[in-house]
Amino acid sequence: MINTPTRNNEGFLEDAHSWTPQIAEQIAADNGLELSPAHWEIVQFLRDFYQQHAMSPPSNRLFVKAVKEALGEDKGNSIYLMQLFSGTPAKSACRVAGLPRPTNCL
Amino acid sequence: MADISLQTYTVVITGAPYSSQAPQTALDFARAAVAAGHQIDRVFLYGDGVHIASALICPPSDEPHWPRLWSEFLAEHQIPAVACVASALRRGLIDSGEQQRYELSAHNIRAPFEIAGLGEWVEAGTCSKIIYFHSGA
Amino acid sequence: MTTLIVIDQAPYGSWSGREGLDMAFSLAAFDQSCALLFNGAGVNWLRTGQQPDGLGQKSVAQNLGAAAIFGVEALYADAQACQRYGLANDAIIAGVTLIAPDQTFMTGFEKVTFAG
Amino acid sequence: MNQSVADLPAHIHTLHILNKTVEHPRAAQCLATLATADTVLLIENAVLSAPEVAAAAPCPVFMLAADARARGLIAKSGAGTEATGATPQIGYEHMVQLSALATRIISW
Repeated sequence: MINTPTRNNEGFLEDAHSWTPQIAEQIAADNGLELSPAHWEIVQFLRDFYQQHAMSPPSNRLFVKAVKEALGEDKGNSIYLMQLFSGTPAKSACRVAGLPRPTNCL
Repeated sequence: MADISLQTYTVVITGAPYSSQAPQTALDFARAAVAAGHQIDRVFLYGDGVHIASALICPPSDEPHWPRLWSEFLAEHQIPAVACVASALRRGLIDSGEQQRYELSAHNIRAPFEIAGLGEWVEAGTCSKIIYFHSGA
Repeated sequence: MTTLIVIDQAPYGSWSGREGLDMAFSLAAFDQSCALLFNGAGVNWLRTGQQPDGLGQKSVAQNLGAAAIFGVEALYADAQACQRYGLANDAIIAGVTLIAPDQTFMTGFEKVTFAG
Repeated sequence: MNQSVADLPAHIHTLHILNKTVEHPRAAQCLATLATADTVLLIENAVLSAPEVAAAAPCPVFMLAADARARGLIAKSGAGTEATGATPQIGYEHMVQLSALATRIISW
């Protein structure tokens, strides 16, 4: 059992910089998710996106668009992403990737 | 004589009450539009304009109460009004849903205003004529 | 039906440009055609080498880098304003088209909008 | 003193709603984009710049009477003053008409 850094009431890390792969696994486990290579590909994509653009994709639609742009149409579609990250994929995936909650202003 | 067809407007206000004239100009425009038979399908508050939806604004009693005047106008004509959630949260304008989500001590949105996303603005752009009222500063 | 969102405020000192960028992202999210124009002091959004961490703010240039990914169709900048603010071509982030924001340019857009 | 509908343009390509004086950078941006088929409506602080805007604009210019009156630009008799120039003063009902006539509205 590792000590996870502070998370808010929706399970998002308070500080994106405190993220590690181990913490990702624990956040995923808390949400009943076991991370496969397919999950990790999306998580790594989000980490890179955050590194480059200093934000989470602001909405689910834009998350899907960004994945499509980076990994192609097979993965950049909402069905594929919903299979990996249930509920609202942008929210669930950002949570595991240690990114801020998407502003979801859409 | 110019031929004027009936319009559907969305009024977007980005200027705050008591720091810009935008809420007053917008309300006078909206009243005149309704009086002329045009329709206002919604009012969208963005940026500093979200302060119009605050239930906690208390101007001196001899000054116009813009949030109340707007509320009364909206209720009278049953016009939906939305404050952008991203603008609202950053400026401390909160409804009960966001109060719960962020575990805050209170909410302060004035009826009939609601909090929603920019999707409302995007949709407005596809089905009505948008007119913006900005701060003059 | 392209919407032109105009950013004419310099970054960091005020927020209205960021709110303009949010508007562009929202249009893109719903597959509505949109472009951004950086006008006046707004061209300072486009300077390379911004390091705003000391201000507790995020780099607007980094944020702006997501525009193309999300489907914002073009980034335009007022060439004269770039000159006024010492923005030579090699000091401007990639993907920006320099134009004169005159009547001819503006007529090409069905909607022209400021965030505030 | 208010204009009747007959005095409004029959067609407007872009209605430019300007609420800032000419010293504001955005007023200059506005002036740079005006075309003959456009109309300018000066509201709020922009009424203070009526003569300058009217001189520079290649198209009709109107000003909101309430804003001009508030700022002391209209004599008690209702006549325009030196500060308003010949710019016609209109009411909010005419602002609505202008916006209805316009294909596109830009608020500066």
